[in-house]
Amino acid sequence: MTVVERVLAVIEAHRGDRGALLPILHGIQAEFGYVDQSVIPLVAKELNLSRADVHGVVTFYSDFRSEPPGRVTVQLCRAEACQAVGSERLVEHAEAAYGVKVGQTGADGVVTLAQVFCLGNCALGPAAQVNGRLHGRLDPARLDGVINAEYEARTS
Amino acid sequence: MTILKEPDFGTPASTSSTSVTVEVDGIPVTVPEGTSVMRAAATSGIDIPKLCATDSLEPFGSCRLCLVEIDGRRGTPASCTTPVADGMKVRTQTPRLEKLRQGVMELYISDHPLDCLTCSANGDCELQDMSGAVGLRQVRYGYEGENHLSLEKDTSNPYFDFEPSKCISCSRCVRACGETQGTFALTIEGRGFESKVSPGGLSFMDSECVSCGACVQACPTATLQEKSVVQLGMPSRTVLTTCAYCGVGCSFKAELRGDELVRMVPYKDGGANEGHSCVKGRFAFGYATHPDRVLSPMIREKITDPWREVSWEEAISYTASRMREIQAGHGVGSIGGITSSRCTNEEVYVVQKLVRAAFGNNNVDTCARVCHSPTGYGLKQTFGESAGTQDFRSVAAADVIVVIGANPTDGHPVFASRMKRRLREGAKLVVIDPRRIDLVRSPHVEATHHLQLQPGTNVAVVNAFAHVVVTEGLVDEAFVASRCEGYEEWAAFIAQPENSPEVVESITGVPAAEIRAAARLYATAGNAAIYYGLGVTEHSQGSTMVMGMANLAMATGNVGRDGVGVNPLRGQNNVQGSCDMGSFPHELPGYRHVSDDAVRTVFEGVWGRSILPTPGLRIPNMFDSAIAGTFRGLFVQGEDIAQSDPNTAHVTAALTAMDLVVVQDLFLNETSKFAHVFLPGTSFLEKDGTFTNAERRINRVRPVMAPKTGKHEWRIVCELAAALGYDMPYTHPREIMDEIAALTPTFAGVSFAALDRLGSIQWPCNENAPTGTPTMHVDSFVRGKGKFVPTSFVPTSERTTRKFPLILTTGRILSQYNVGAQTRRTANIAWHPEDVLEIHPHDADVRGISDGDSVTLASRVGATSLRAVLSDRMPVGVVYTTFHHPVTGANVVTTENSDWATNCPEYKVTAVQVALRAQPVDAADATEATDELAPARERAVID
Amino acid sequence: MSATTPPTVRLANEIARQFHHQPPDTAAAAIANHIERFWDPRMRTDLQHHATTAPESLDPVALAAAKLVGS
Amino acid sequence: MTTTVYVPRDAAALSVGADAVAAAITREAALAGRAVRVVRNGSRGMLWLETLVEVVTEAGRIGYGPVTAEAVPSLIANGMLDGGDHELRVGVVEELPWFRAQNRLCFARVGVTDPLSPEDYRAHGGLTGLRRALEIGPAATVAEVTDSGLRGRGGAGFPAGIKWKTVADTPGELKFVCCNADEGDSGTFADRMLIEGDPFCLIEGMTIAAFAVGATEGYIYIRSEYPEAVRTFRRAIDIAYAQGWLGDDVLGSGLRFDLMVRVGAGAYICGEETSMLESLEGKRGVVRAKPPIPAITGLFGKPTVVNNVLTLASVPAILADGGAAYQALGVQRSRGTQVFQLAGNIARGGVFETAFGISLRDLVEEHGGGTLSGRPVRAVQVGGPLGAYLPASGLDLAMDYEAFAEAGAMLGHGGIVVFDDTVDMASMARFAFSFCAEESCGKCTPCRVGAVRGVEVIDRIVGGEDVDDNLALLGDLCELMTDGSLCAMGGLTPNPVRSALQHFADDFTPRRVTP
Repeated sequence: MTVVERVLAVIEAHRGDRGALLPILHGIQAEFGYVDQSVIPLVAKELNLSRADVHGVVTFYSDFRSEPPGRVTVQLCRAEACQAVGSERLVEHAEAAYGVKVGQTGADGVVTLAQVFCLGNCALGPAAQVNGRLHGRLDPARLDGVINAEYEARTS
Repeated sequence: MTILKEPDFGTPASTSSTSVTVEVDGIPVTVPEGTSVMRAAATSGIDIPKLCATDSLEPFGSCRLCLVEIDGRRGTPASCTTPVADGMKVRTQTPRLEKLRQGVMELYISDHPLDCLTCSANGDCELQDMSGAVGLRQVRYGYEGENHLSLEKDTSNPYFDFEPSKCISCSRCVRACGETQGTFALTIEGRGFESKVSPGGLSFMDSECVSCGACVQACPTATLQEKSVVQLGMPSRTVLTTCAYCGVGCSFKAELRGDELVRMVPYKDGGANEGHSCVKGRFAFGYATHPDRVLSPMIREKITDPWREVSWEEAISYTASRMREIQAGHGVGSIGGITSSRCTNEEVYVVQKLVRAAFGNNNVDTCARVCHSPTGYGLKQTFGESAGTQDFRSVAAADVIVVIGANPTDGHPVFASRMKRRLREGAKLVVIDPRRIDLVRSPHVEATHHLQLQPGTNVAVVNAFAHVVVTEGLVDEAFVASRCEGYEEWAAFIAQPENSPEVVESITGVPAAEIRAAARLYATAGNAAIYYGLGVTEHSQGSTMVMGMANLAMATGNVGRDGVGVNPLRGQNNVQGSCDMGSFPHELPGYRHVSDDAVRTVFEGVWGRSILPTPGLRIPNMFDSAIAGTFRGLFVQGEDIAQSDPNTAHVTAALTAMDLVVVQDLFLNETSKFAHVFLPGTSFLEKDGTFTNAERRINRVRPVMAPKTGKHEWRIVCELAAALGYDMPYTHPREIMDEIAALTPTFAGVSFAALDRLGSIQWPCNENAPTGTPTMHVDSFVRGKGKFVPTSFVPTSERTTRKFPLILTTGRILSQYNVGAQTRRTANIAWHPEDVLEIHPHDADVRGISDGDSVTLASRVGATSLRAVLSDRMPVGVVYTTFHHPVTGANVVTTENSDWATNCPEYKVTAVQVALRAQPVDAADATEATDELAPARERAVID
Repeated sequence: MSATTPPTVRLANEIARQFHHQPPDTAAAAIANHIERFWDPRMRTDLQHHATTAPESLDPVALAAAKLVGS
Repeated sequence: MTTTVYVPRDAAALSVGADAVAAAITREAALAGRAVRVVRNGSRGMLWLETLVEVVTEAGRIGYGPVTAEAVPSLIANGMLDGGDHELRVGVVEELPWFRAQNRLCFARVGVTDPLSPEDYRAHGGLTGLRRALEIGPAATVAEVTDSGLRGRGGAGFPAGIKWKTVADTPGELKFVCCNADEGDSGTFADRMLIEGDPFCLIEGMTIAAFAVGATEGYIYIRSEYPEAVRTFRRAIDIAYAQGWLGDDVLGSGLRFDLMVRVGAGAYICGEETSMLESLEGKRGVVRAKPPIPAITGLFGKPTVVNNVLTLASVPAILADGGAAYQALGVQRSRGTQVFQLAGNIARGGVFETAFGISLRDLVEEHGGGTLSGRPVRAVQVGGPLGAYLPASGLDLAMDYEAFAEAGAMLGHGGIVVFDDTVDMASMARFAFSFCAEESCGKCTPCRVGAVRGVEVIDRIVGGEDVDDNLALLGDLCELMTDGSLCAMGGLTPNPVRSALQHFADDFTPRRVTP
């Protein structure tokens, strides 16, 4: 399938939904890993929106990436409850260990480090979501273990 | 006057009829329910500080400067988003509010360049004003914090710059683009502190922006600023006038610095546009001072001679003496005149008077002949008045809008914005057009039905609508019984099976079910309004179609109130006015037939000359007569007939055959190639008079500058009349209007003084309607009873064949205007450098044509070449082009067919063949070829 | 339509096509009325001339109308 | 004989290996030749015990926790499947003091049942409320909710019955019920646990709301940070349709109600009801000015009920047992129960549902067991990132809306985040601003620009730069944000800042400028 066909398939799945832009953008990100600039005009046309409308929405929500992510996406919680149990130390560790700042993807395309404010695991912090899976009671060693496991799962 | 600043009440007016009384700072004020506290305060003369609020946009509540205290309410609500309640007590100035407002301004200024003294908006900046208003004295945050000062300026638009470092994120531009213009080309990108205005992540020029100027208008700072203001500085005085492009007739503030026009700003109190504009009226006025303009009169004996600049006296006496010579040799009827829909009512009136009183015949016609003459005919026959039924505002009350043969977003953009706003509010849309125009589907607007009919089958479709109405019991019986006549005969005709959707399906190509559904929607809407354009009139059955629409509206009771009607979208700024002024050879001003003795007697009494009781020659008849040798002298006011009228070869032959052709125009146009006298005309910026727009609204045109030619056009005509021995001793155009008013019952109450007082007047304006008539035919039709006229569908004789298998239809594009004489002399050329041929991918494919290929377009009468653009807007079998560039010669191929009743040319249906050009020519070759073929090629449609 | 057809004949024939759905007498009267209201007298004369000299060039209803038109 | 073993499927449990535990139990039981049925329940809310495995015995459901996959062989070897003793054995779960001290209304079924079992749901009193509503009619349903004194659990505490009545009284062919499950406040997770642990309860609550106000469509807006909740709720909706609990003819009553899940996209502000509506409409989640209120002009401009998860989840019980029973719980104008969430640096974190009026100290020290680190409690933030910081000395506050308001704090969504004495309160105040700067929708000036300036001003204060002037400026900024902001995001951000300044002024004294 071409990119256009894949995008249209996502849109088709939400045809008739009210205000379907967010579900469609989620669908596109699930399909491609990110929302490429080039799909914006197509989405706009199909939903009868202006491309500026779509651009405004894509840039408002922090979930929508404009670049492909690394193999392992780590979302570290930095909200208060996790801060209370040392999330900032975990962030420092991750930045140092993987050579990326929060908000960046490593040049080798392995790890994308992102911050998130609250994963709803506030009694078991510090928490992180790694490739969509929630982990609690993290410390540097446990985090490394999780990242390694995810990396292996993605590459094997 | 000095610079005109319109009051800004902050939020739009409430339309409620219930009023409430509140107290603002101790002052009682009574306002309609739903009014904001801010507007109520402004009404009582108290300006609450504001930045994100402006009365052209819905309240937004983002800047938080307009906070007030209200007794009994917690906190400090924003006055823009808080509606008044009866008995409310509001305080707008307290120490607490003062501190909060200073706090807000402190935040703004902490992220704003400190270059007020060198800023182009200095003196016209709301941020600057508010700093003063709230008494900001210091910015304790300093200027070293996070900021947006290094954002890059976008200068891509030819008319305005976008300087995001000065942006205060009030979203006024974004909201104006959506709410006012309806394009949604702007958004806020990002969020939080990173929120910034963005044309969809692109440059302005690459974005969806249509350059209407609404964002520039809305911007409270210098972020969006006209380049002309940056270059020339802030204007210092205002002249209120009227746009001279399309029939919408927008009111503008011409803003000058000294005697230099800096910018045109749409006027909020303009009845037609209510503060909105399009790229042409707002920005494309540079042609008025273009070096191509001719400023001195010129004459020559023969058209092969070079032009010779002469004095006005010489030019006029030369013209007069040659006119008299011709009449002496060939009879009184051997000369005539053509009036212009580009000129003022007063200028037009004196030309038709020149013809009728000084020439002594009725050989006067106008360029409306080739565009909306069927409107005049059709609406006169059915309703009794040759004009649209509504004002533009009426569209806001429509529940169903039917657009037939019109492309408002390109042709009448400011009205289109009003229409789109109503559609976004939920009104339903039916588009009847061969082409998928933008209205069919564009951001936030979608037609319920698009009837993509075969060109030339309008009447079949409208008959099928009426058939459904009559046979399905959808007739408004009460309306028909009390208001109309001829119903029984018409109903019997329309109910015949030949008019059923099922039968016409094979003719129109529109599925019967679609027609039935659309007809039911129209008939059961509540308020259903028809808007139409040249896709209705420029057909062999143009007049029939106009009557067909009138029949449909009467049968469903959709005439005579807000939100309904039959509404022509007029092409030129003063088509309505030029027709009103007696420009047709069979009618005196006010659409009264020359055979009416009583009317003639009135005119003869005032004019002091007898008027012929028989119609004169229409434009095509003039040409025929010229070739036959009985018509030999022509005065042409501002119309390029050699370029715009059909059958160019025939036109040029006629012009060549004449002894005297007098052209009055801004530029040496195609017609002037055949002229003996050239009388330089004035641009709208120099004119003093009135234009009448498509809603019968008479607007003042006020001079922004003195005539560059040294003479007003009306005066030229008067002097010519005098030289012919007939005095028209006006000293000012207001006297001309006074005469029009005295002679024309529908204009009885119109005068320059009344216009200055009321702003504008929609005729009829007389004792019965002293402030004019927004909606016509309210209690009864102008002709008494509305008349049903059977409208039999007769196919055009233009047919596709094996040799000419495609149908060509034409239209226009937003940035250009008509034959482009004006817009091509402005930066608007950037948006539309060439006309292209839109062709369906299937039609292109079978001909081996790819997107961008150069193709030949040939009809039975001619051929031209242009670039192909593959487009699924077209149905298979139909191709489309615009006619803005003479080089394209789009109308070389159109035929001589015309509307049976009015001779309006059938520009919209031409059988053609399209083929890939063997060898694509480069631009230079194309230009050369054009010059050679100019007379044959440069022919286009005027509307 | 041939380019050599006289303009008044062409016009009259075009008008006639619009009235074909009506009985010939009614149609002719309507066409004659239209011509009287909208045509310059010299065009009427020209039409009448063709009606006499080349009646075959005119649609029968147009021909009938031409005969009704006052000059 | 088959032994039933409960292993939670709640995201918090999964985050510490519940799936692996379940797999290990299945595997080890098979090795031991024991027939087991592993039921994936919701969490009991004693999150420090996760993974809390429960074994059904004649004595009741015996708990073991925290269980790891590694510990399973030893547990089974030690007779866990028969309730045998082990160092991880905590006893009969429902008899644990922590559990017994609660009054579970909203959470009555959470952790008890299989969340996706309609049979379980019915067996535990599910659908009683809806059936009663259908019986008494829309007006009486609204009245019941009004009488119960139920107030919105999202934070603002607006009486639910009044909101419903407004929607019911606003004419319109199309009305909506929207459930705000954009639970973004740090320290709160009760919504998530309910969605994952008893989704049918929420579906029932939304259906009752729809019936009461005349709505035909419902949306639940779940934040994207809760993928497990999204999955569970989608499955629950599918099951509900199959059971005839949703759709064209709910429970054969002729009621039509369709329910859809919408997933947020990483914007805290979408927990604000108007920006949630914007987001549901597919737009930027920018706050709308009120009026108009959503009850009249809500989703797509139609009358709309917007309620929080726990508000709607309280409704079935209110209808089932009557508003009066609910009203009997709580104190003053805070009626019924509140689901408190103990989080952060706390020994025993989790959900604790009880009637309003319990003291903060009881929650933190008695039930929560003090800090996880074992160090003294220094500060407690109640009500999420926009809530005030209370010092250890101020924990005797009663947990009800009015008492908190009086103390300049707010109960919010009932989240309680505990910090030990290592916390730097200036940096927490700074964080409050930087969180606001990160998550502000960007519409109003005080929030958009003020938050950024707030960070800068605090940096200057702790950097020793014009301290008095900057403290004054900070005060003015807080006042401006409080009084001038468009919504609660900017309006409440000064809460943590001011409270930190008030109670922990020492932390704001100049120090080395952090690089």
